[in-house]
Amino acid sequence: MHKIAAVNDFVIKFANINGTGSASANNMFAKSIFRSGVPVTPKNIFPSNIQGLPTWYEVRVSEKGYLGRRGGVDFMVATNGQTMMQDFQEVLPGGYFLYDNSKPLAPKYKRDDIHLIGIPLTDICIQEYTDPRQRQLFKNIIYVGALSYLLNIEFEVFAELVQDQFKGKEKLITPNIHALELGYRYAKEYYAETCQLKIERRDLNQGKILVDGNTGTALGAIYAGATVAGWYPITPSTSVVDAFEKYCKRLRVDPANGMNNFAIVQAEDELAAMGMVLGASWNGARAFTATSGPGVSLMAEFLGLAYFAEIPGVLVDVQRTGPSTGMPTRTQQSDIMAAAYASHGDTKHVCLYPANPKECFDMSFNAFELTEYLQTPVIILSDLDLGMNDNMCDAFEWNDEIDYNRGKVLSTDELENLKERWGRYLDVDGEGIGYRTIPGTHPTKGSYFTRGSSHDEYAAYTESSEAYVRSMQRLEKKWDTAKTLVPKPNIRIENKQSKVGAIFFGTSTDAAHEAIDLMQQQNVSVNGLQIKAFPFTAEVEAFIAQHDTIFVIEQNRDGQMKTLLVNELQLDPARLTSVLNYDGMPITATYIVEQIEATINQNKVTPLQQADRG
Amino acid sequence: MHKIAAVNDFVIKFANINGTGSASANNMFAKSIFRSGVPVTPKNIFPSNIQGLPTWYEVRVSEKGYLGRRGGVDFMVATNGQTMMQDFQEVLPGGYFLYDNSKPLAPKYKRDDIHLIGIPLTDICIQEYTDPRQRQLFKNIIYVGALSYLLNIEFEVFAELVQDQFKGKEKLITPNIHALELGYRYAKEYYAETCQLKIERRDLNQGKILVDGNTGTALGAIYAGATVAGWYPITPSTSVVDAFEKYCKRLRVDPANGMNNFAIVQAEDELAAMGMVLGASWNGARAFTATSGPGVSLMAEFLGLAYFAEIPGVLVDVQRTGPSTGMPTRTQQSDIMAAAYASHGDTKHVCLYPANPKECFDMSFNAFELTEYLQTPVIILSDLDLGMNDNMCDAFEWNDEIDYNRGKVLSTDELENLKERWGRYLDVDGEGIGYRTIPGTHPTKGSYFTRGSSHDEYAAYTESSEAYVRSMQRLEKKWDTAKTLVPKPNIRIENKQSKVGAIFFGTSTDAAHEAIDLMQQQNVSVNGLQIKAFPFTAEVEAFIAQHDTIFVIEQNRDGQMKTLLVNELQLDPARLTSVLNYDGMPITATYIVEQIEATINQNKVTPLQQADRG
Amino acid sequence: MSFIRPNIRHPQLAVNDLGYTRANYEGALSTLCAGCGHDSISAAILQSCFELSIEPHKVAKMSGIGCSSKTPAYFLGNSHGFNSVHGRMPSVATGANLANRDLVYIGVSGDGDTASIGMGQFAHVVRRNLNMVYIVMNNGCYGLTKGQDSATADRGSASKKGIPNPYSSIDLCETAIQLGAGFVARSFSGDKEQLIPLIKAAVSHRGFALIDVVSPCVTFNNTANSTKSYDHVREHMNATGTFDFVPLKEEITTEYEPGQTEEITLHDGSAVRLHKATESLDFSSRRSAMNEIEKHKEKGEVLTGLLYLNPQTPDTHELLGTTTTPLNQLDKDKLCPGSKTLDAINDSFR
Amino acid sequence: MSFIRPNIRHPQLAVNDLGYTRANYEGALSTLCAGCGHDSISAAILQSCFELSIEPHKVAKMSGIGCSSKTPAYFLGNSHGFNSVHGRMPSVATGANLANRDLVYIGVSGDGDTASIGMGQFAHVVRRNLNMVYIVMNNGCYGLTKGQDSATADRGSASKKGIPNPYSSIDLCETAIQLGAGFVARSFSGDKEQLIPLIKAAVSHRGFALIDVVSPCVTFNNTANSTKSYDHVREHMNATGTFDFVPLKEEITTEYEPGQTEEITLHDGSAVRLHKATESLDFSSRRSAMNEIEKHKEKGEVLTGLLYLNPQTPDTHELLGTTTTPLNQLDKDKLCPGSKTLDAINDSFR
Ligand SMILES: Cc1ncc(C[n+]2csc(CCOP(=O)(O)OP(=O)(O)O)c2C)c(N)n1
Ligand SMILES: Cc1ncc(C[n+]2csc(CCOP(=O)(O)OP(=O)(O)O)c2C)c(N)n1
Ligand code: SF4
Ligand code: SF4
Ligand SMILES: [Mg+2]
Ligand SMILES: [Mg+2]
Repeated sequence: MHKIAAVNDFVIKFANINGTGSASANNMFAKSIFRSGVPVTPKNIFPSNIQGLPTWYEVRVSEKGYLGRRGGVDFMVATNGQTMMQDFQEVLPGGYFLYDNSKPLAPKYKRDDIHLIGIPLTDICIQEYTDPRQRQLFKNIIYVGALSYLLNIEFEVFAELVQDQFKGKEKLITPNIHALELGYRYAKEYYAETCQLKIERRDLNQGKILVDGNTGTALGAIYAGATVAGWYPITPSTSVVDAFEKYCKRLRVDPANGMNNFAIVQAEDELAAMGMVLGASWNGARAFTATSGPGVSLMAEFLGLAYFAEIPGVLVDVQRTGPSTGMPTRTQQSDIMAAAYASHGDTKHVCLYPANPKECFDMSFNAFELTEYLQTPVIILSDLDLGMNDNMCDAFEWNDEIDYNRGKVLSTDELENLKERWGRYLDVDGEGIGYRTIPGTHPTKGSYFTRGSSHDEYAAYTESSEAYVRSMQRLEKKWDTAKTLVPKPNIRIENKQSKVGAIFFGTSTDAAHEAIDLMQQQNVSVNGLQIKAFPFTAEVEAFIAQHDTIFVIEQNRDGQMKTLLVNELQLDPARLTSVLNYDGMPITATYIVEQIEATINQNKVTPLQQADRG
Repeated sequence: MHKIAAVNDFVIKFANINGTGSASANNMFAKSIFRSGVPVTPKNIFPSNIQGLPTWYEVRVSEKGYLGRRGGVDFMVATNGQTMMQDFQEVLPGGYFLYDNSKPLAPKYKRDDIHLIGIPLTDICIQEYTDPRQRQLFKNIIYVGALSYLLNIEFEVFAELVQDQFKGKEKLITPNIHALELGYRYAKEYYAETCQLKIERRDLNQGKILVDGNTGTALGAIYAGATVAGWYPITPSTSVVDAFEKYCKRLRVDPANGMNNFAIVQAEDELAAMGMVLGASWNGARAFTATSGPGVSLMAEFLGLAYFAEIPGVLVDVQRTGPSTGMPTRTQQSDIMAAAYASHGDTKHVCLYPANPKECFDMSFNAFELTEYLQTPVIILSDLDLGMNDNMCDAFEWNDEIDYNRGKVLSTDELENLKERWGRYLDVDGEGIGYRTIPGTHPTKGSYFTRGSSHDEYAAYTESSEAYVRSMQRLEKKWDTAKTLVPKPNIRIENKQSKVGAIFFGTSTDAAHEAIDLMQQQNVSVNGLQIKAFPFTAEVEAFIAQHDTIFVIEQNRDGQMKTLLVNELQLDPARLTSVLNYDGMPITATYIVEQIEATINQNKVTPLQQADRG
Repeated sequence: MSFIRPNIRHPQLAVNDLGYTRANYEGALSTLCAGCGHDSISAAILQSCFELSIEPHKVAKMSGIGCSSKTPAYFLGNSHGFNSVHGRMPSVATGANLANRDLVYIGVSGDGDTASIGMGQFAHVVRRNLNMVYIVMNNGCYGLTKGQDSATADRGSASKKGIPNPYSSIDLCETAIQLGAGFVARSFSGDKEQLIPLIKAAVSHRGFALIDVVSPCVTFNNTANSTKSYDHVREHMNATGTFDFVPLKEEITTEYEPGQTEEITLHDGSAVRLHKATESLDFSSRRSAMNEIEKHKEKGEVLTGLLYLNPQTPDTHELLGTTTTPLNQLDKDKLCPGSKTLDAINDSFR
Repeated sequence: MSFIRPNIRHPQLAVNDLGYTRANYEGALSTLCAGCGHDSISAAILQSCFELSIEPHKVAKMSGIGCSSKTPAYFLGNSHGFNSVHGRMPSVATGANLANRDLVYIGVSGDGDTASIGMGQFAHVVRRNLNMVYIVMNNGCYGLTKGQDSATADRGSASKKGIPNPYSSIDLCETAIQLGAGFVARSFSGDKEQLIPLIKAAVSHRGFALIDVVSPCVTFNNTANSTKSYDHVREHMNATGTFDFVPLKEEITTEYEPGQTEEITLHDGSAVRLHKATESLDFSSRRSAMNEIEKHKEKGEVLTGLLYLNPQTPDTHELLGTTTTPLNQLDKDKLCPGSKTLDAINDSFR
């Protein structure tokens, strides 16, 4: 019988029940591969519930460094009776199915194209442990131990991981290592030659880290000097603020007096969260909030205020599957329009689209710089896939020389020495951005009234048509300035001659790059561009101009980024072909290739069909 | 000296202070012209405040039936000292300036190209009245009386108007008529031959009415059988619900028991208002709310729920100048995008764009029919200009034969006789619309769970990718169905050969038609299309296909309708040239002509410039 | 996953006056954590409706978002349910009720859903006295988003995270009493004896009836330092008295010790009979109720049971003067004034 | 249009301790209706800040939307102002305060702004005890949108429209007391003598200070059947007592009749001296305050003056443990952990 054989290139999936402690065991597994120097991409597929429902953990191992989702399962670790049949079916022919054989498999589990690996997890636990909680927890560690043997992962790597994990709770180390050994030994005894999937040590992860995007965003905010966070819990954004708090407590507590150089307030809802951000930013602090789709909808009114009254503020939108409550624990890139054009009236907002935790970190810093310089809100659009999963990327970097650019803020001295009459909304530099003042700066100069109603250059209330139009036109000028300041795209030219280009952003990036490689292997050269920001910079426009056929790869139904491109750059929509995946699971390279090749070959696309990505 | 001379074709403007009773006098003036059988368009230009600030009332008289704003002032009635100089300047050369000459005009009022008409309003009032409130109120009536003489409006028309107005308060009739006479007599005595602007009786208003759009919308809701309104006050939408309440109290109180066949609740905010609408619609009543931009922003989350859970509901957005609080008492068509794509995730909403009170009435009825048939919210986008100003239009019509179409709702019998398993979200008819049930209908059949989270055909919660995609695709199918059901555009072919078309909607319509006439007079044939709904029907697509150059006329900065057209019909934006007016004042035909001719002549547009519309 | 279905099924299952068994009032399997207080409340709602012989299809279940707000899927499967958006159930329930005044509206919400994001809507549905039962499954935390403190967490109480809540807590019963609710009670998910008659009385009460039920979150807030843990509530619970619900048809024989037992007749003719534990509480006095709640709080106790009852408050429909036929049952004849009338209206615009 | 500027300007205008005249505390011309209660409150705020010798630029004026929310433009023209969106001032004020704890935050709101759309935010800013003065210009109606009833309109009160309000009203003072505010007072725009010392004390109080000021809307709600009209309030107003504000530097000589006069020292060392009109009110007891308010309401009276005072409640910053330097003044050195630390953090992700 065929056996899938591969070194450092396979997908293993764990089927568990949430709330049973599998998460930390599975994380340890992924990290063991990372520490073996082999690129790895774990993805959590979890329910919108707390305990007792099916949850999966899908780990892709790729020596070539492909970090997108691959699809297909080579090795299944099936510990959840509720989904066992479905998990059983999902294994690719020639693949492996690890299960708890304390009870024999029911006869309906019949496939002769896959390899069964039975480990009596329950029996071992009953034998070894008396405490029921321990019996449950160590089951997970035992299968990880078995995998160490089966996949040839150095046992020492696990030993070290256990040590790191239980730093401070040392007495847990020995039992965990013991449990690993139980699994290892059992596998060795009964499945010595079974598995042809192997991990071999490499040194491919130099300078890399394995971390979730939300942590990257949070650290970026810390390094950017954000001091105020107002927020409201919502999956998958909650861990942005959790991480911010965690690191603030480590890094921002004044050693002299134990007091906090930060303030985090759990608001009563998202409207309040955004209000806090605007109040704090108006008052000269760097402030942010994090939310997901429903929160963005609720913040629309405040975002319009910030646009029109020109108040900074950073909003992190960790997107999930919409509309409405949708699938709160599934991923999507579907708040693109809601963010870019949030609020009534003529409004548009600067958006950043990070693709990995490093970009989360960098763009989080960027966001604070931009929002203060441009005096307009900046929205970071991450998503569940990036935010809540560990993603491999370059280590975070910080240049100690860089100073914060707080934008056009008048100091006490500058106010004192003002020669001309100051106007909050006067466009002194021709950039469309006025000079602002922070309350309390000067006893007699620089006070003004901030309002969402129409105002003139001196911040006075006005119902003058002319004054209104002037300010709306200046906001357009500011928008043009923004185009020159936001991060430029990442361009990849496979072939200068090629007239086919692919545009992608955020978590479609890794899969898109892999797809470009795959197509190149078939001698189809596709150039690539990763959008990093809205509004689009000149480079985006130029790239589109240089290619006849452009694919826009995104994870939503309506081709929202395409809409932005068409609308903002006044492009013929016929020039852009959408490649859309919106089923809540991260997009795969195979799917992209299928879609693009279908178009190239037949010059015909069926973008709204859902592909089989087995 | 030149005198503007015209019969039934001029603009007269009243400059007043709000809270001084000028509104009803000015309304009476406009109505007198209407009753003289001459088309008239009054527009209120009022501040966002209650008392003591400048307010204007601009009346266009047009025998040709042009109902858009014209711009320019032929006759100014200046009773407000605060703005007198500005009002003085605004009069066109050869025009007339009526002022209170109880005190002599200051020397700075120097123009030798206009005609001064001094009426000692204050002196007359001091002489005639002792009560200070009367002195203030009757001032307005006196100048109306003077206008009756100056413009040759039959005095009997006013006498009748006064009688109608004070029905039930008869003792006010004589003093008002007396005040009119005071003005009439003074003008006759001192300004016998001064004014060359004349009203001559015609019979052009047969079958017409003069009414504000919000009343039309409210009456449409009454006739559509709406029973529940949840709302929150906001200018310029408040009068929709005020009118609904007024007519409900007249028409919907059960004569048998004095009880209300309706329920209107002033909500605590717009979120609650929308929630009430959805709750009531879900439960089988026709329900609506009315709001303006800020309210639409606040309703975004609920609109997404309604889209995804497929709940009917009518939202009337009477637009005002945004963004944020903007200019709350000025008009704009700038919630086009906010309404069409409200909410996070992939969402889109059916929108209707009435252009006059008659369309408000009809579309209000349409909206209820559509929302129930399509099981998705329907948004009516009116604006301040239409909603709060009296607009001349055809009389409201109702066909008693028409029955309400409540859409796919299963009755008790239908449930009883169901042959197959019923699924709330099963697409039985291939229209993308399932059969719904109303709570309480059947003891054991038809209950289901409504939710904004992902659900399968049987309304069960699901995190299945496939089920999610199926429902998102079905919603697309429903969208296609909507295209066949929404009102078709109004098309005007000036010349079948012409390759130039103009697209407009809502309150840009009247001005656009006038502009087409003006251009035709210069032998430029432009065909016109008035959009009535989103999504766009096939006729819109065909019209665009038939023309090489298309102008999209709208009253916002960002060309929002153009964006919808480009995105929804996948058009090359280069084919559509925006004609944009967004200064808060209604667009004029002259401005449109200027913009279109500039493009036609120079093949170059500067759409974001504000034109001088003197 | 925990199961609220009964495990044993007798062939001779008890039936209620409608001939329905408990099974007719069951819902889907619960997906909450084993031991979650919310499941007990679901069971109590189910039991109450069964015993009250309410026709399931005459009940509409309304909720927001949260573990608590999921529960309507787990009881009364033959009733329509509406799981709306976070914190906005009150407005959806208001709309639904306006459309059909004849159904029984049972709203279920969480403390996050009600006291944080929903605070405004809660206050306003109370002051309009909407005819509904509003049950808060109050665990002092946000279960579904993993245990953050909610606005009902007592100052100083600490959840699994271990950090004492610094803020003043919102007492929803006091808020409701202050804003004019006619029926206000507090209970505990672990006290079925108290909860079931309270729910029955709340359903029978016409107008807004709040039951704030302390309902421990076993996963995030059942800690030693939490004031919403099973242990804490059991130890510090102090009932205003015991409570019987006397359905209409049962003959009401008045035989109680004077001073301590009070009987109040509800709008629908049924009655509640209260055996007061404390004489200082006057159930008909808002001031007394608030005073009593605060007094117990000062002692670190949770006062449970009925706190305030005024069976005579007019509900939203009475305040609005709505007709007795449900609005959703009025047909075109009743609603549409017809073309003649429109002609007259047109004339008024001339 | 009414003018709150004084009409007479002496060359020897009074100056305060900072050397400022009243003119330094003036704002733009008011555009409210002549006689609007709000203008009197603006004048009282202006006067209080002048007399307290607060540096105008150390004050931040926050508001929502409404006639009332416009007023910050009409006083303290040398202070920054923020006219935010309807009902959401509390969150904006919270953010502002988090960023700089050293300013004086004066929030102005309307009853619609606070008790309707803003009810949730109001409740939560109270329970966090944000250090601010929150003044509600309470006219029982929506002035700016032409007179609809607000949620503070008393049941039965009728505005110009003539229809008695059917709903239960929200008493913001009771709400604030219940939710833990440390300073709660009610006043009347027509009673400068009472209002000015209250504002001064509220500014001096550290933590959340609510002053709910009945402020008649002359245009829409000054009718014979309104309980928020000038006449009604004048006739039914009953003060808890008279009230002196004693600034820090004045020597506090304790000489009052025992039992009836009480002196409470505020956080900043200044004091309030209360000459109680009723012995039954204990200013330090929440229960007593609520009881007293309710008792007066039952009699149809409006209880004004200080209602509750606890000068010791920790404000948001104390609850959060924020550093004493305003956060907006911390520089990169304090805030940015630097590249070395980042290396260590990176290592933890390996
Ligand atoms: C607008 C919005 N914000 C945030 C969330 C995320 N969310 C889901 S449930 C919940 C809190 C639930 O707490 P509670 O109401 O107390 O219910 P419990 O889970 O404790 O029963 C939150 C914040 C959401 N669904 N919608
Ligand atoms: C989101 C939103 N909804 C509605 C409005 C319209 N609006 C402006 S002021 C106001 C009510 C004002 O009442 P209140 O706060 O009592 O102030 P007052 O004018 O009585 O002083 C309303 C509803 C708005 N500006 N924004
Ligand atoms: S998390 Fe808490 S509230 Fe949610 S189901 Fe589990 S125990 Fe119940
Ligand atoms: S409308 Fe009322 S609240 Fe507004 S300014 Fe006039 S009197 Fe004051
Ligand atoms: Mg909870
Ligand atoms: Mg008010």
